[in-house]
This record gives sequence, C-alpha cells and structure tokens, in this order.
Amino acid sequence: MTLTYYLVLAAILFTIGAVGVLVRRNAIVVFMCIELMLNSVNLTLVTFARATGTVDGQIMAFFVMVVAAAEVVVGLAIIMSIYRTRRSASVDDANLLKY
Amino acid sequence: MIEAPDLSLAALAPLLFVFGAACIGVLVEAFAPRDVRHPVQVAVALVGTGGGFVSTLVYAATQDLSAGGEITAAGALAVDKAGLFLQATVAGLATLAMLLFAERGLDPARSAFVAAAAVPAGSPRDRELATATRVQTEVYPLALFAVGGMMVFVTANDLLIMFVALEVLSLPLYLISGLARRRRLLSQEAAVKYFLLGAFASAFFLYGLALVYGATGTIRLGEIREAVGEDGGGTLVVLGLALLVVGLLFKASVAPFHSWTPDVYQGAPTPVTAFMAACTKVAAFGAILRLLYVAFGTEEWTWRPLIYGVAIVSMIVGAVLGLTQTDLKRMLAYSSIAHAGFLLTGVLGLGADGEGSGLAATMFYLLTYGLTTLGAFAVLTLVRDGDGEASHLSQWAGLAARSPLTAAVMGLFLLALAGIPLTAGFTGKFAVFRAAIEEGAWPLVLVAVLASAVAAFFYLRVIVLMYFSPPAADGPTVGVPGIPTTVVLAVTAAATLALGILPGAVLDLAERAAIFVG
Amino acid sequence: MSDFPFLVAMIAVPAVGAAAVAALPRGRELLAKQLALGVSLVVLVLAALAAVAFDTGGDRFQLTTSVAWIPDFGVDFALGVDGIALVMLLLVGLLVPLVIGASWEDGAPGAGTVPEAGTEARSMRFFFAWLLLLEAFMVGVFAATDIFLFYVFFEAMLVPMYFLIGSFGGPRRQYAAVKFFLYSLVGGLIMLAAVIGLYVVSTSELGEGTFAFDALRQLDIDPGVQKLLFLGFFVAFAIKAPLVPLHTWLPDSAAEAPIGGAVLLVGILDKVGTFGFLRYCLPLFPDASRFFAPMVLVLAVVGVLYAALLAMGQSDMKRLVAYTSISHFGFIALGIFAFTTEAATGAVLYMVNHGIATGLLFLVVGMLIARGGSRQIGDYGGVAAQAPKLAAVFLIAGLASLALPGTNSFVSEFLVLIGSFPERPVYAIVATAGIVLAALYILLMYQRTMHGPARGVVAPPAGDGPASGPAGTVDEPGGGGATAVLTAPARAAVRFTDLSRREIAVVAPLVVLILVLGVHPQPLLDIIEPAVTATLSDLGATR
Amino acid sequence: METLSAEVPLPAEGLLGWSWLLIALPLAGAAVLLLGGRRTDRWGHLLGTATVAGAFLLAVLCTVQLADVEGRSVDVDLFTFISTGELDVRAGLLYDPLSAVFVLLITGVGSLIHVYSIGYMAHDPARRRFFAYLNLFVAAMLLLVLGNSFVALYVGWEGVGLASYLLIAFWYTRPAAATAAKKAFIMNRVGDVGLALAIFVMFAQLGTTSYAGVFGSVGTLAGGTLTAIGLLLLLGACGKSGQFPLQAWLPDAMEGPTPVSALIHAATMVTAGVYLIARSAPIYDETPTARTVVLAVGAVTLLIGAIAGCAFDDIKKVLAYSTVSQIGYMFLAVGLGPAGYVAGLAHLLTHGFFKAGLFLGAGSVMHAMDDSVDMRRFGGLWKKLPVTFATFGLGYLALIGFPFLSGFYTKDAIIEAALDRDDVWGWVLGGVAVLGAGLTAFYMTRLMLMTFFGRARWEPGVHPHESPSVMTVPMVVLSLGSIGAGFLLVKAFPLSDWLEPVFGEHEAEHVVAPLTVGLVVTAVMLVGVLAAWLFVGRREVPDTAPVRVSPVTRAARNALYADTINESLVMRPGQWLTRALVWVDNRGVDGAVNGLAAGLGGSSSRLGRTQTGFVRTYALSMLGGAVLVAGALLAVTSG
Repeated sequence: MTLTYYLVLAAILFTIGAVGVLVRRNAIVVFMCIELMLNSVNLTLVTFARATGTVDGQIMAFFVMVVAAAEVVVGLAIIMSIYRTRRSASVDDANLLKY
Repeated sequence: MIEAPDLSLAALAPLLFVFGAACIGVLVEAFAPRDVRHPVQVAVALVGTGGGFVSTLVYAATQDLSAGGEITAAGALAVDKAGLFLQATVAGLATLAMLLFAERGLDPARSAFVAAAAVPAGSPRDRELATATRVQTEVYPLALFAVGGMMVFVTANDLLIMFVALEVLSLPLYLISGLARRRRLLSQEAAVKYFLLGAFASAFFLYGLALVYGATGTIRLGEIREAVGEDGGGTLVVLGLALLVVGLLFKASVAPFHSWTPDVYQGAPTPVTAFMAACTKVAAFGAILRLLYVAFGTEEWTWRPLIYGVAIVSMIVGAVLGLTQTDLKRMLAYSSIAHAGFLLTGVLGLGADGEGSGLAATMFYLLTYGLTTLGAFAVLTLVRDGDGEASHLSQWAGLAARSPLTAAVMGLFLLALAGIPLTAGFTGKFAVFRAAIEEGAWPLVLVAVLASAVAAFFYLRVIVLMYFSPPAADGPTVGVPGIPTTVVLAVTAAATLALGILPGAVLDLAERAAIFVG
Repeated sequence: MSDFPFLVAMIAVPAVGAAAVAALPRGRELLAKQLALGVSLVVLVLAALAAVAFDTGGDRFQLTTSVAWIPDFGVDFALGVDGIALVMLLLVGLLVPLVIGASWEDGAPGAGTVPEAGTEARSMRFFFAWLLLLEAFMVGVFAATDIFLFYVFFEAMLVPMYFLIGSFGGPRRQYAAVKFFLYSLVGGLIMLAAVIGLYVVSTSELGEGTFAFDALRQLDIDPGVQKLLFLGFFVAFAIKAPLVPLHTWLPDSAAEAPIGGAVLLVGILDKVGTFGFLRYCLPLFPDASRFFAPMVLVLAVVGVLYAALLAMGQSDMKRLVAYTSISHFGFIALGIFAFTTEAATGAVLYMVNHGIATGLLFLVVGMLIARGGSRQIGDYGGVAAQAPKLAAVFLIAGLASLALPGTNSFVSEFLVLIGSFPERPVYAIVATAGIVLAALYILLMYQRTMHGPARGVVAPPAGDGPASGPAGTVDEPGGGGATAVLTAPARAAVRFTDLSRREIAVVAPLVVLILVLGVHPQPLLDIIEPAVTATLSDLGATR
Repeated sequence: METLSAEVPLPAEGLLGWSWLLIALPLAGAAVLLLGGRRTDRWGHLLGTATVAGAFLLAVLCTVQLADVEGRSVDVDLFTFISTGELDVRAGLLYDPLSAVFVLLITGVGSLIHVYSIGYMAHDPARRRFFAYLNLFVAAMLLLVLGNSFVALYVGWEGVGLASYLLIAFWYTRPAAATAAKKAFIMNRVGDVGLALAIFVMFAQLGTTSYAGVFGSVGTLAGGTLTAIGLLLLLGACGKSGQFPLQAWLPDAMEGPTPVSALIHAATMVTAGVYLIARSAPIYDETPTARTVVLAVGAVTLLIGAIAGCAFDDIKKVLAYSTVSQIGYMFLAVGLGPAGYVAGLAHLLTHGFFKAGLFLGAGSVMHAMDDSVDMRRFGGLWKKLPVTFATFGLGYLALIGFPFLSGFYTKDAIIEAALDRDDVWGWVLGGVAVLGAGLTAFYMTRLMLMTFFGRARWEPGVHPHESPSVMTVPMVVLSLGSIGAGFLLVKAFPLSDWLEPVFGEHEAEHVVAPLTVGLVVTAVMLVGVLAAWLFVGRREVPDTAPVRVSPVTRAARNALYADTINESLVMRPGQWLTRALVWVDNRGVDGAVNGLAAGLGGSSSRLGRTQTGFVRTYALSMLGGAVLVAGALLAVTSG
C-alpha cells in the first residue's frame, strides 16, 4: 500500500513543522513552519483523495492554499508591525504579557 | 450543464447582512471622506450585525422549522434551530460589541483604536498621533468579517466550511487585537501571540479534518456520523476527532489550550477583548457542540472522557490561576478559562446522540456568559487613568465611593460570573450542571462547584476593593460613558438580572432550539 | 383573611422598601431610617397576622402561593409555611425592626461604630437598604416550599450580609466578609449539586423533574444515592449552622459585623442551617439521616463542649458570643438528630429562643462597645455601677443564654435534652455537662465587664490604676481642648451613660419575650409540634 | 413500707387554691422594685417586707386549712407549662405537710430577716435592689418547695441559685464578692446537672416528671435505675446544700450582706438539698445504695465543716462552716431513710431558727465593728452589745446542743436514729455525729469567747454600739425559736405526726436508750466547751493569727484544701484545656482553612509561572495537550 508512505511523509512533515514552531525563534520561520504543517495536511488530503478515488481531497487542498495565503497576508502584517517597533522578529522578545 | 446549488436566501440572509455590511465597510474605507467615515462605518457595522440578528430572528419566527432546520448552500450550511440560536447570540452580542467599538466619549483621543497601525509604536509620529483625535475605522469591516465567520462557524455542516469559517473569524481578530491606541507594545505582542498560536491550532484542526476525511471518505458531518456509526471509530477517526477537538478547544480557550487567552485578553483593546470573550466563545462552543452532536453523536463514549478531563483541567487552571491576578482584564481571561470548563460540563450533558439537555443548557450558558462578560469588559473601559484604562486591581480600591453606579454594575456582573442566584450566571450554571448530572457526571459537577467557589474568591476580591477599601489617593477617574457604552451597560446589566430572575422565556427558547440537523 | 398572600407580601414589602431606601437622595439619612423602620414594622405586622391566620390543626403547609417560575426546570415560585417556618418568620419580623432601632445612631459622627463613616459607600442609607433586602431573602428562605427557590434565597442571602459585614464592619471586615461569603458559598454550591441530583432523581422516578418539597419527600430514593445527596445538603447546612469543625467563619464574621448584622447573622441566618436539617435532610433522606445520625450527634455534642470551652478562652466579647452560639447550635443539632418529637420541638423552639436571647446579648454587647469603643473584655470593668440598666439587660441576656429556668432558653434546652435522653442517653449526658460551661462563660464575661471596680475604658482616664485602656481602641470624644475641660468623673459619665430611651425600647421587647416565653412557651409549642410530628413521620421515626 | 405520697393529691379548694399567691406576692414585689427604679427607693424596703409578711400570713392560713384536708395534701393545678410529644409538664403546686413546713420556715424566717435588713441596709444606697433580690429569692424558694413536679422544683432550684448569685454579688464592685457569687453559681450548676439528669432518667423511664407520677410508679423501676436517680438527685442536693464535694462555695458566699447569709446560706436555700432528698423519699426508700452514699456524704461533710470551723478567724466563715456541718447532720439523718426523715427535718427547722439568729447576731456585731469580720479584733463585746450578746448566746447554746434548747432535741434525735441502725455503720455514724457535736461545741465556744469575752482588741476608731430595734427585734424573735422550737417540734407537737402523711408512720426501736445518748452527747459537748476554754479563753488572743501552727491547724485553715483541690483538679486543667483549644481552633481548625486558602494562592503563583509569556512555551503546552488528548483517546478506544 504505497499510499501509506505519503501519509507517513505527511505526518513527518507535520511533526517537523510542529517541532519547528517550538524550536525556532524567528517569527517568520515559526510562521513558515506552520505553513509547512498546513502543506503536510494538503499532502494528506490529496493522498486520501487518491485513496478514495474522489476529487474532494484535492479541492480541499486548494481551499487550504487559499486560506494559507490569507493567513500569510495577515500574519506578515502583524509580524511586520511588531518588527518595526521592536527591530526584532524573535518571538521570545515579545514577552511583556505573562503570568 | 452544471446545476446551480440550492441556496435558501432566507436562511442565508443573516450571513448576507453581515458579510454585505463588511464588504460595504471596505468600500466605505476606500471611498468615503475621512470626516464622515466613522459615523458611516459605525452605522454600517450596526446595520450589519443588528440586521444579522434581526433577520435570524425573523427567519426563525417565520419559517417552519418543525424538521429542525434546513441544509442549504449545497449542503455546506445547516441552518437549524440551534444554529439559529447561536447565530442570533453571536449577532446580538456582536451588535453590542460594535457599540463598544464605537464609543468616542471615553478616551481623550476619541477612540480606543490606534490611529495608524503601521506607524511603529513609540516613534515620534506615533506619539504625535496618540493625542490626535484622528480615528481609524478598519476595525469595523474587520470585525464584521469576524462576525460573519462566527455565524458560518456555528452553522457549518462540513468540516471544510468549518475550517474556512474558523479562519475567517480568526484572521480579522488577530489583526484587531493589535490595534490598541494605548499600550501598543502589549497590543502588538498580543496580536503576534494570538496569530502564531491560532495558526498553529488551525493546523491541528486541519490535520484532524484530513484524517477524518481519510477514514470516512467524507467531511459532511452527517455522513461522518453514518460512516462512524457503521464501522465504529477506527484509529484514524479517533485521532482525527482528537485533533479537530484540539483546534476548537483552542478557540474556546479551554485548558491546556488556553495559554494565549490571558495574554491576548490583556493586550488587546478592551472592546476587542469584550468581543472576543463573548462572541468567539459562543462560536467556538457552537462548533464544538455541532461537531460532537452531529458528527460524533454516536461516539459519545469516545469523546466523553476527553471532555471530562479537559473540563476539570480548565476549571482548575482558570480558577486557581485567577486567584493571584492583579490585572482585571487578565483576571477576566482566567475567569473565561474557568467558564470554558463549566461550559464543557454542559457539553458533557449532550448525552448519547444529543438526547440530554446539555445542548440547550450550554447554549443558554453561552448567552448569559456572553452578556455578562461583555458587560464586565464594558465597565473596564470606563475606569481610566492618564495612561488609558486603569485595569490594575489596586486602582479600583474604593471605586464605590467615587462612582457608586459603576461599582454597582460591576458588582452585579461579578456576582453573575460567580454564579450567585438571581443573576444570569446562576441560571446558566444551574442549567449546565443539571445537564451534566443527568448524564451521571456528578463528580465533575462536584469539581465544578468547588472550582466556582475558588473562582468566586477573585470576583469577590474586586468587590472588596471597590466597596470595602478606602479610595486610593491618586485613583483613576471614572469616565462618563457616551450613549453607545451606556446602551451596552444597560442592556447587559438588565439582561443579567432578567435572565437571573425570570429566565423562563429564554430558557424555553433554548430548550426548543436545542436541535441540530445534518 | 387567609387568602391574603402574606408570604409574598412579606418578601415584596422589604424588597421594595430596600429599593426605595437605596434610591433616596444623599443626605436623607433620617428619612432612610424612618422608612426602613416603617417597612420592617409592616413586615412584623404581616408576620403576626400570618400567625393569626395560621391554623395549628390545619394542613402542614398553609398560606401557600404557587406560581410557575421557570417551567423548563420545573421550578415554581411556591411559598408556604409549616409551624417551624412560621415561628422563624415571626423571629425575622421581630428582630429586623429591633436591629434597625439598635443601629439608629450608627454612622452618626463620633459613634465609633462604623469605621470611616460618611463616605458614600458606607452611607447608612445603604446599610438599611441591605438590611431590608436581607429581610426579604430571609423570609423567602423560610417560606420557600420549592427547593430551587429555597436555594436561590439561601445563596442570595449571602450578598446583603456580605455587604453589611464588608462595608459596615470592624477593622478586619474585608477578611471576615470574604471568609463568610466563601465558606457559605462552598457549602451552598455543594448543596446545589445535591439539589440538582435530587431533581434528576425525581425526573427518573416521577417522569418529570420537580423541586416541589411535597413531591420530593414522597420519593423512594436508593439508600446509596440518599447518602450522597444527604451529604450535599448536610455540608451546606453544617457550615451555615455552623457545626464544629466548620465553624471558624462565624467568630470572625460575627465579630467584625456591625452589631445589627451580627444579630441577624447569628439570630436568623445561621438558623437556616438547622432549619435545613429539619426541613430537608430528615424528610427527604430518611435512610441517610438515620445512617449519619450518630456522626452528626458526635459533631453536635463535641460542638457543645468545644465551643463552650473556646468561648471561655476568648478575650473579644463578640467572638465570645459567637462561640456561645456555636455551642448552642450543637444543642439544636442534637435535638434534631435525636429523632424524637420532644427533642425536635425543643430544637425548633431553641432556634427561636436563641435568636431572641443571643440577639439580645449581641445588642447589649454592641451598646457596651458603642460606649467603650473596644471589643476586649479586658478593657472593661465595673460597668454595672455606672450603667445599671445596661448591666441588668446584659445579665438577663446572659442568663437566657445559659438557659436559666424562667428564661425562654431553658424550655428549649430542657426539651432538647430530655427529648434526646431516652433515645441517645450518652449524647444527652455529655451535652448536659455543657450547661455548667455555659454558666462559666457567661458569668466570667459578666463578672469581668460589669462587676469589680471601674477599670479600663470605664475608669476615669486620669491616673487610677494600671489599666486605662489600650490606646487606639478608644475614640476620644470631641477635640483635645474640650476633653481637657471635662473633669474625670464627667468624662466617665459621658462615655458610660446608661441605656437611652431608644435603647430601652430596642431591648425591652426581647426582655419581655425572654421572660414570657420562659414561663408560657406553650403557644409556640402548639405551633411547632404538628410540623415536627409531620417531619418525623416523613423520617419514619419511632417516637 | 408504703408511703402515702404516691396517692394523687386532691385538687385544691378554698384558700389553698390561691396558694400560688405565695409565690406571686414576693415575685410581684421583686418586679415592682426592679422595674420601678429610683421612684421606689423611699418605700421599696417596706413593700419588700410586706410581700413576704403577707406570704407568711397566707401560709399560716393555708396550713391551718390544710390540716383539715383529707390526706393533708392538695394539688394546685395552674397551667400547661410544656406539653409536647409524650412530655406533659403542668405548672402546679403541691401543698402538703412537707411543703407547708418549708413554706412556713421560708416566709417566717424570711419576714424576720426582711425586717432586720431594713435596719442593716439602711445606709446602703442600693437597699431597694437588695429587697428586690430578697423577694426574688423568696419567690424562687417557695416555688422550689411548692412545685408539684421535679421540673417545677428545678425551676425554683435554679431560681434560688440566681437570687443567691445576685445577693452574694450584691456589693459587686468588690472583686471578692463577684468571684464568690460566680463560684457559688457554677458549683451549684454542677449539682444542677445531676438534678437535670435525674429528671431525664425519670422521663425516659416513666414518661413523667410530676411527683405523683414518679412516686406512683417507683415500683416499676429497676434497682440500678433507682440508684442512679438517687445518686443524681444527691449530686444536685450536694451542690445546693454545700455538701462534700461541692462544699467550697458556701463559705465564700459570706461575701454577701449578712442578712443574705442568714436567710439563704443558713436557714433556707442551703437546706433545699435536704428537702429534695426528703421529697424524694419514695425513691430513696427503694435504694439502700443511694441512701448509704447520702449517709457517707453527710458524715464526711459534717466532719469537714466542723474541723474547718475550728480554725477560721472570720466570724461569718466560722458560722458558714458550721452550717456546712449542720447540714451534714441533716443529710446523715435523711440518709437513714424512714428513721431519719423527721429528725433531719426537725433539725433543719431548729437550725433555721438558731443559725439565722446567729448570723443576724454576727451582722449586728459587724454593724457595730465597722463591718469587720475578724474575731481577733473583737473581744469584750458583751457589755457594749447586750441584746446581741443575749440572743447570740441563746443561739450558741441551741447550736451546741445545750440541754433542753432546740438543738439538743433535734441533734440528739439524729444521733439516736443513726445508732438505731444497729450495725457497724450505725456505730460509725453515731460516733461521727457525737464527735461532730464535740467539735461544734469547741468552735462555737471559741467564737463566743473571741467575740464577746476577753480583752477588747478593737481596731482604733471603732466604737461599738447596739443595733437599732428594727434589727434586734427579729434577733429576739429568732432566739425564742432557738429556745423553744426543739421542744415544740419534738415533744409538744411532734413534727412526725404532722409529716405522717408524707413519710408514713415510723416506730423507732431504740438500740441505745435516748437518755444515755443525751448524756453522752452532753458530756462530749461539755468537753468541747472546756477545750475551747483551755485553748482560747484562758489565753490572750493575738491580734493576728499565729503563723507557726501544726499541719492539722493549717489544713483546717485551708478548709481541708478543698479550694486547692478544686483548683488543681478542675480549674487549672480547665484553663489549660481552654488555652489549648483556642490554639487548636485558631491554628488547627481555622488554620486548616486559611492554610487551604494559602495553599491555593501558592499553587496559583506557582502554576502562574508556567504562563511564561513565551509563545514557544505556549505552543509546547498546546502540542503536549494535543498529544495527551490524542493518546488518551486512543487509549480509551483501544482499551
């Protein structure tokens, strides 16, 4: 069942993305890791679409891409604004709110 | 020849109102002259949300909903009774939140929102703008989009729509969290955190969606139930369910997915916090209810222990962590986490296949909690010092001596949040606890009552400060609210009392609305 | 006449009165007082008329009103009284006007009774408004025949009392108010879980959930479930009552509360706990009640002795009185859980009598504190010589508290003990030892404050002995110049004036009742006994 | 043997139906005086005296009428006091020979003492209050002896306790008086517990508390129960009558004004214990065990009182211990059962006269000596206070049992009855009683010698003078009683005949001839007088008590260490316990609650630190949560 490989790959990518969110400091990189997670999902969706023999999965992948693009727009705007204020894109520097 | 999908315009009218208003808002932003922009935007926003609210009610009142509701938009949306109730709740609360957004009388700079979000905080230009009376009006269309997303969210009949709605409601929220006029650094930090964590959470949701799709071959909620009901929950389904729920619990700020809540609630502009606390909670729980009721109603015994566990964790985390908070907004954030736990006891009351009274109870609780918390945040906007809102607890000492009415209204909301009888909070709590006990979850209710006792401490502490402490010498001033805030306070306070003393009609409505289709 | 909705009126009148008093404009303190007193007197008259309309040989619940309130929960706004509730309503009606009378001068400049008086939040208008609201809730809690409604009033009562303690209390009022509220709330919330549990049980047994007491007491609940539900109710009532070891909130609250609040707190609010035992625990959960009775009795009897010993160890008069009350609540609990008509009737009578006797004791202690400015026993001495009437009333209150025959408390204590002896001899014997301790704590306090030579704040300030009162606890009347002019005896005379006419008017009804009920308690017993019999027959008690 | 009191008494008719006025009159007096305030100052004492005198007149008339009633016992039913469940206590009076005797004693001696007090308290600003309390006492005491049930008795019982408290603490600004009053009340309450428990047992076993009901069904009770009731009643009696082990309060009670000592702590209230046991004769008749304990208590107390009486220099304390001792005699008598009831009661009556007279005399002496009670500063007063000396002397002779005076007849009767037991116990008790008589003679002679004879050792500035006639007349009247009462009650109009309806007939079978007893007792008495003369009369009395004395004397001066024992066994541990409990309550019980709160607060801060503010930490917690949730779900479904 070769499809399993795709799924496993997607899971690995998802995990890499998730771990990346945890270990990377740069907000942009963190964000990219999240994109990676989304795209691993896309892979999963397409794989399942293939498995079930419908195109639903593929269509969903398109939806995800569109949403991800919107997310990029919003995310970059936010990150930019804080970067301009702080001159730093490290997520660890944004640490005024706590406890 | 492709058939046009069946669209029930009547059923979609509320959504159209809101999204339409949002689009018009964008156009207004682009074309209307600056000096009329604010009133026009406010009018558009109010018409959008208010129209959404009214049209929901009109639809519910005029349509024959004996079948529970209708599935429309090619099966994407389930405009059913519960969905309508939740939509109306969201739209109603959003209308009130829009009024808070529109308040111009409190801040000397005439608005709670930053004049130019692109200007770096702390720069000379920013300082110049901080005192200028220039207002910025993007928040209205943004908020309207969020409201639209929420209203789709609670009626989404398939997982993809739910995901899209999740993003539609989230993305504008990320943005407007960062738009505070004062303490901009905090606001921006809140936005970043909210955005990164929110995106992270939606990735989980999405992966869950993919797994469920893989396991069942469908993303329609009703079809998922059929598929699951046939062959039981395979590992993929269970894993998918877990990830979907994680994504939703994040939005509902349920521990252990709550960690963004205090930071964002504290950092965001208070009207936005109020909006989030009230509307997002309703939307997120609406989606949770629908997901668990429609798609996994037959899998009750799978998700039950999960909800049981996170409910306990959430109540304890919210109640215990709230004890030592010194910032009122942050305290209310922890209170919101605790309340998420209480709401989950209601979710547990859904029972097998939604037979329990949990749906009605949770919906009612959402309404009462939304009103109360909205009111509480509205009071927060009144108490100010030179640097904006005076949200530090110590600044509230002796407030009752300065402004008895403000203190009284705040006291009412706090008592309601604590669940004291004759306030809406009690009725809601009673309803969800009853639903949970009916499903045999009395140990959970026991934990819940103990947690509410702990939580009561920090609500009481505010009352102690307001009423029983001598006023601080250089205490904050209590602003005179303009008409919008006054309306919000009046409506929320009246509703908090009314739903505590005579909740019958609304309870009955929730009871009759407690049906999902799909 | 019995068609008149007395109970509704008794809730509505003070509630509306509270709103009216609170709505008075700033500065109309006198009008507020008069209005409050008038309203409370109307309630007293209503209570008296209700008692007249009550037929001791009639139905168990009379003067009933029932309106559907929250149909979705099966909740009715159902009121009605049996004999037990009726006497408690009479007590409520009686005590509130007296408390208003006793608080008449509070908040006046220099009265020293309310810290930082004068600010808006501590305005006496609000004091009286809260008091009236409290009265409405107290009436409701006793008159409710729907458990949900009972619960609502039970919890709602906390709010006015919380504000009374917190806004108008002593130096540690914040701590005391929060402690009071949280303690009660914990109990109340646990009870809430049990209330809901009971409702769920009724749903499964009757097909439709109900909170109506009459329907619920006919349920046949599984013993295991009964035990859980019993505990839920019991914890709430045991905190309220309070039984040792859940009592520690009471000394703090009673000590810090303004005197009027303390009277109502100990005189009535706490009775809700023992009332709850009798009204809810016993009839609704008979098997569990029998199962837990030995444990409750141990708590009760331990409480009698433990609290009495603690009372002796107190140096603060208000705390002392609070501890005596805890001891007395032990007697009441003993009477209730002995499961005999005599003991339970005695316990109910005890509830009334304790409200009268301890209410009077609190009032007179408050009058003493208003004069001396200190709650410490050690700051007083020889008051009797300067204020004989005050001393006499103090003695009468004390004697009633130690259940001297001829005072009302004797009858109730005697009934509790003699009634519990046949069934529970050991507990009764141990509790009887408490009467010696009662004599000790009362007489010790009386001797130290009233007897002996003038001491502490009572003594003339110039020279004269070691104790001139700890600085800070004494408010100096007037400015320094005026004080210096007064000669020493004149100073003492200024502070230790005897009871004023107003104060006499406040204490006189209680003194009269103490003596009258001490000699002729039968009218009350006639009201109480049928209700007690009915309660015990729900329980299936043998005697 | 059969007793007649078990029969239900007849309902009252005629004047006897109004016998409740006996209680109501003084009670009304007390109420008027207490409520009337200063307005009644001028005539308050007269009203107070009048009510008691009126009660006395009524009592005489009632008693005369009672003599003609069949069975000499009437029941005056008044109203329902407490009726609930199976308990039915009616407020009612029982007027029978026993109560009649007490009513006459109380109102008679009471009237005299009221009259005396008019003079004694003339200069006290609070005289009105004094009379109010006295009236209150008389009312309560009458209720005690007239009540027709144990509950009514109990009400009166505690009522006299209250009056006693108020009167001992009459001069409350003196700390000693206040303390003594409290002590008296508390020790009485200890006894009251016994009485209360006895009533509870009666109700539990018989379902009634009325005399008629209880005595009528005594036979149905098991022996152990009866003994328990008997012992519990005895505990009550000991408390009220200052008997061992609850005797320590009575001497302290002398802090009250002297008329109080005379009326309450000599003549009437302290004999209530004797009344209780006599009244409960039907119970004690059936329980020899309890009777034996009564005997033992009486004998022990008799000796304790007499020994302590020998050592004190305070004239009132000596008289007080004498009272303790004499009541010991009475207990001994009633403990003998049918043989001794009448003897005990007769001694009670004569004691009421002569001891009241002695106290009034002591009061007169104090009046003359500026309220001093120290006999070492008296001496040679017989010349200055002739009337006091004469009346006091007669009382003295009556007390020591001088032949043909009151005490002679009644004390001998008790000793005879004790010896009549005709067993070892009889001889022991008789011996103790005889020894007691000797000690009595010793300490009373010592008192007489130190007070009235020898050199005048007065404090400077003291000018003794005889008391006014309002005080001396009652003393004279009482001294007449001291002379003749014994003869009248034992020989002329035997009390045993009058009380026959109560105790039944009892034919004494004398083991030792009365004459022999009389001679022996008189001889022992003379030895005591002589010893006193040798120790006290012959020598100079020092102004202050000698310090270097024998251990026996020291023990006697400390009243055989009763206070010390009470203090170290009860008070100290009690105080320690109280302090310990206060600590436990604050730190333990309340500490647990506060600790819980602090613990929650602490864990709040600690948990709060997990909210670090770092996005990545938050993300980690979310991921961890997600993994946990997924893992848990998988575990649930697969497991």
